Amino acid sequence: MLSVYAVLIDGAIYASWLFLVAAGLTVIYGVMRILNMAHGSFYAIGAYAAASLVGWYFNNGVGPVWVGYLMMLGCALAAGLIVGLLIERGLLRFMYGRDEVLMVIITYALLLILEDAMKMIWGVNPYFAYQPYAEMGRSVLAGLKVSNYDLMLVGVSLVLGLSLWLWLERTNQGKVLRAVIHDREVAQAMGVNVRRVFTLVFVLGTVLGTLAGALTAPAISVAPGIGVEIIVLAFAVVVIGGMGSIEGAALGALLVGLSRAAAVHYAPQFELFVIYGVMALVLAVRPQGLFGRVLARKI
Amino acid sequence: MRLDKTELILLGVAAVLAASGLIAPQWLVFLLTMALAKSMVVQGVVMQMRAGLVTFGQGLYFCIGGYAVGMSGHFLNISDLPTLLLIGVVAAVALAMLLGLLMTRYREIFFAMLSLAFSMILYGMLVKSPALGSTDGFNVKAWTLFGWSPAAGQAPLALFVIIVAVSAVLAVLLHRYGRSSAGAMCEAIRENEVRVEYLGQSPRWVLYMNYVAAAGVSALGGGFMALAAGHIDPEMAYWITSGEFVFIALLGGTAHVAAPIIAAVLFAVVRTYAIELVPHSWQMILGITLLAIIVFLPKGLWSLFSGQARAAKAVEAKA
Amino acid sequence: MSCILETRGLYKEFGAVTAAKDVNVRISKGEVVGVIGSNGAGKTTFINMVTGYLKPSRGEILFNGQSIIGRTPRAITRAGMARSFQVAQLFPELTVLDNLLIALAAAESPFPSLLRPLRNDGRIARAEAILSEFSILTWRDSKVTAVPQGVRKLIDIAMALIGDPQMLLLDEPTSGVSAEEKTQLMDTVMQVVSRHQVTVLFVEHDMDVVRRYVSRILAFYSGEVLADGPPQTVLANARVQELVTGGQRAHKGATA
Amino acid sequence: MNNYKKNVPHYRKALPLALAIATAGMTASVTGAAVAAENGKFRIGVVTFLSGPAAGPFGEPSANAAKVLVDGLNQGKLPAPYDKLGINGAEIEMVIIDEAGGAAKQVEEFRNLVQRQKVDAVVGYISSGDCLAIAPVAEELGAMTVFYDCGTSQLFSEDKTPQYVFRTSLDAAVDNIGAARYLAKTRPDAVRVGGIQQNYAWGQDSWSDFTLSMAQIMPKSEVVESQMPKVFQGQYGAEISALSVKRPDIIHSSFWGGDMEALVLQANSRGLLEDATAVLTCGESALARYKDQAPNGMIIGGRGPFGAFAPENPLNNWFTQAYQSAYNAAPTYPASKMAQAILGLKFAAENAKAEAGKIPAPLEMAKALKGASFESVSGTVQMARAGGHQAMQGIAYGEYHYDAASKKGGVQNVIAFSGECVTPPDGTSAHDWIKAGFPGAQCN
Repeated sequence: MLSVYAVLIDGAIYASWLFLVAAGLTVIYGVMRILNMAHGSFYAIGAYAAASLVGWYFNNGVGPVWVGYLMMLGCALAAGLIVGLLIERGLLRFMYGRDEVLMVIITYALLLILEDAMKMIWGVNPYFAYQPYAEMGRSVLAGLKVSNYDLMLVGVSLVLGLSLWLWLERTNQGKVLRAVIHDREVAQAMGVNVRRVFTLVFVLGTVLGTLAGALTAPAISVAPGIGVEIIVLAFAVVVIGGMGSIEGAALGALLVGLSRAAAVHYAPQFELFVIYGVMALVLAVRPQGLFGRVLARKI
Repeated sequence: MRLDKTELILLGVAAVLAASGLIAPQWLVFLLTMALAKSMVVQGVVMQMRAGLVTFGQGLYFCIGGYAVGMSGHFLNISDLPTLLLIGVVAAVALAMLLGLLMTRYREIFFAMLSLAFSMILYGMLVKSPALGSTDGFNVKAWTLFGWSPAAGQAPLALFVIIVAVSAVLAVLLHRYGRSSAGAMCEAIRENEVRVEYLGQSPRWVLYMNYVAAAGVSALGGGFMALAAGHIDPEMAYWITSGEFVFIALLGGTAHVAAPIIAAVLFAVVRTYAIELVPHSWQMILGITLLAIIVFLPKGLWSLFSGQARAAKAVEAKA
Repeated sequence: MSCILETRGLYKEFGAVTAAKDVNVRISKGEVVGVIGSNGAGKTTFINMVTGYLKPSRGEILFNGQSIIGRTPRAITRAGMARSFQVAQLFPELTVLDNLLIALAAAESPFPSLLRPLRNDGRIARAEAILSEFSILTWRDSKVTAVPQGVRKLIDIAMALIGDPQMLLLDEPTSGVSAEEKTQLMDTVMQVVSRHQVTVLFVEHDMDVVRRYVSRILAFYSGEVLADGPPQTVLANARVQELVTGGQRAHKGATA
Repeated sequence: MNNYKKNVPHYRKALPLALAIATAGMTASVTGAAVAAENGKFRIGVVTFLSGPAAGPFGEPSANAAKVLVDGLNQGKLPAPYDKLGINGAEIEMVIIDEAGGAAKQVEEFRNLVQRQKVDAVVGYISSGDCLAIAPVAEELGAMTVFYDCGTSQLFSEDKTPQYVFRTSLDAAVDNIGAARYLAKTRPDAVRVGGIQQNYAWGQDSWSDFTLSMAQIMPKSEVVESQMPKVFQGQYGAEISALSVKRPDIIHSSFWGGDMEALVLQANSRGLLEDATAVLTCGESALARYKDQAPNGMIIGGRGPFGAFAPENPLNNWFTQAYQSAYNAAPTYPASKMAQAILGLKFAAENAKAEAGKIPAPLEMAKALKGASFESVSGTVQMARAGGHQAMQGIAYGEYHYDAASKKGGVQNVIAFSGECVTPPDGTSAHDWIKAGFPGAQCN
């Protein structure tokens, strides 16, 4: 019985992390139709920024712990804003209207560049900023010792998902965004400044990526390659849920999270295939993903 | 079989290249062998690009070709080069005939993602196979050709001559394929699939055939890679390997059958010098090159040459 | 004359919207039929159903006496029914000649050859012939993207015609073409079409154009066939005048 | 035919032009290449990870160690017997190459090193796949090659009659035999054994070596859980739960790098490491980084007598000091292993009976190193296995201990096992040797 609870708890924790990682990807794709390969690099930049600053703070200072948490968020925000604006204003805006697949390749080039750029800034040695993770302690849930930090991630993920959803569905800005998602040309004709929307959304997506990285940083050792590792994971979640859909990403994350936790507990040898298996299965049945829309061509 | 001018040039260049292998330094011979093997996989990517499909999983067939060669050597004790390569191609074609049924239902990003998923599943399966050396892979046995085995130290050169010959024949075939009805139909599908359907042609059938053929061609590249490098590992099916093939395909462009070959050679040269001169940031150099090509040469390197040819023509006309 | 196309009790619903309602039409071989109706009257839906792009909710479609319900557009095309499109559906990055050669190769065989070239003398001769018939041979080697709208419409029709269909459906052949060009374009099209002795059904907004070329008119309104008959009868019909040609867009009292 | 000849696509003319440019480029690259070679210097190709996840924990310390050693040798600063300038009097020149990119690429780069860069010897390779792929090529090209880190047991069972290929690092089986022996001495009552490995060849092999050894050395133990997460996953929440649920006494892991640090952090803060003792075969490489996030008593190894387990001797003292002053950190085990490989190479070159200042031929060097014993930062290394091509050394394990006052981690309760105790004899695979109950092992 214990392991059933463990599957649920582990699955929920992993799913919330996956959702954090995938949210930015799906937002950018939904509005801009860019499947952003560099999303993993944004995640890594957020992680590096947070780990280096927070590590420095705790190693040198005796300041209060909560400042460390604020610094993590601050880092993610600052790094996301800078990187997002730089890339969108400096490169992507010249590329709009190009083929969707070409955009994938452009962001692939970005990934190659960013990976080495990070190496230049932060070196290859791992950063280890564990204090925010360790300070929170642990609780016992259904007989299982669980890190409070992980539980907090579940909360953050829920809040983030809900606010994204509310923002899209319940605010005027969200309406404008949905108009752009639905039909870019019509939205433009109706007077929506699509370019501004794009800048806003790309920066939002970037910040979501860096935030995911910053929130993950204290639990891991931040080293080269962490970004590359999560791209395929995030893609899988987004493709399963239906690209561009927030609720899809949430459901996709939950599906993958729970299947993976179940595999770890009951059939560890299949853990490696779970993600691709779920993805191939969902796509075979629903090619557009769980929440994806089918676009029929007008003739 | 009548050969047109392009085909004659291709065969002529191949003959010169094979002959120059005798005087070229050995590292260059090896580098070209690897580049030619890769260019075959890239041909598979380009075949699908011409039909408007970008695959992030061509490494699947590259890997199948390589492992088929390696495993046939180890478990079936086959060392004959044509037989080995044929086994690889047949294995890939068989798999592609199965997966193609599903893959041809998808377009654009979904095709890219699903192709990636399948190649990653193979990657996972190989990693989980200790009998095949897991991630370490295993060494491929030495090859023979119709009972003849090359003298010690001569195998790389012999393989180079073979791969040049095979590449030339393949290039001629692909050149013809590109100009055939089926090849034209692929481009038509890329341009307007609905219209193709309304011309009474089945886009899915054309894409299916194209997918299977591309798999076979890529597997041939994988087989050669295994024989040349003498080692195979699951990395061949990893998505980053597939990404590299897309990279080279874009580098060359889809305009000509020689473009992937030239791009693969250029890529190998650029990379080997980038690794030597800037060992810490060669990826960045590759990324910048890729961006520059997309921005300045959206149709690949080939547009550089054909653009010049056009300019030359214009000058001729004026004179 | 024998009947080439027949629909029986054709219905098509999109959610709450009825795009086709009890459509019963019989078209004989060799007829030239014009379809009129305001926007959203169900003209294109009718063509899309007949060519297999949309599946009717109910009803039967017979082509040469055989049911074609559930067949793909491809199968219906191969059976001998070709169509053109409201917005020309071409292969924009290819040359005009290649567009036609592809159409021809597609018509020749469902399994395109892998190694024999698309361009052979026979195909090129046929493609050039049809381009000359439409008087657009000068555009032969231009990319479609470099070709004016009116010529694109002609290429679109030429591609449908090159496979020698028994029946040709033209969806607004003059849409997107300037008023001055319309007549000339339709003249060209109808000349070629009559030379090829193919049954034609075309959708058109301009009544002058319709009156000039057709032997029979189908007037659609709100998914229904409002009137069917020779031009003078249909165009004189009071309800057609009120609901279709009069330009009134009043929906009240519509027979729903 | 005539009809479309007019319309010859413009790329027809482009093909010869393109080929001409490509050929010109190739020629240029050929002529530019051989310039650096043949300058009387002893050129060493050093191959290690400069990018990717292995760069931080392994690649960088290795590359740093190579630089420290080459500089030291060129200035003649090393203690005897390595006080001769450079190698055999010739100045050393280093060409460093990134190991990332897979075995096929490494084969290509190896050929470039030997044939284009004309290096006199190659030292390198962390990945076992790379070593397996390089070995036959090195034999084919007759290039003196010293593997410094890869641990695959397959190496010399594939390359059965090695001539030019040497390995100065230990077979990975030694790590796990040593770990089992250490447990038998320090935790004789442990019964429930769990494991977590990265799901690739290294992790799979380590786990099978370890469980086989445990079955022999501690027959009462039983395996209660085995987890194999994807390599570089970083998040081990579910795996830690799955292990916790089984309440193991011992948790064996061959994790390395960022994965290992993340595992220790996550498992420790979830209390798993309080209830169970972790055995980390690569644990030493993060010794300075655990701080108070690893429990005292956690068992760590350094894949041989390297890093913190290296003995006190003049060579090691010099090396530690030089490394410390250059990089402001103590050398970890990958650094020691790189130093060992370069020292082995120097030993080989200087015992090849070449004139002073001259560079000996590869075969001469190989003959000199075959079966020899040379001094290293880790003590005396005997090339006593695989026909004199594989180093045999002891292995040491110890317990992590964190000193809160100095904020430094160290090792305590170190037990070293001799090479004869943990190394399978020639002609026997590690698996067979373990299964047969270690026949012929001489343990202290």
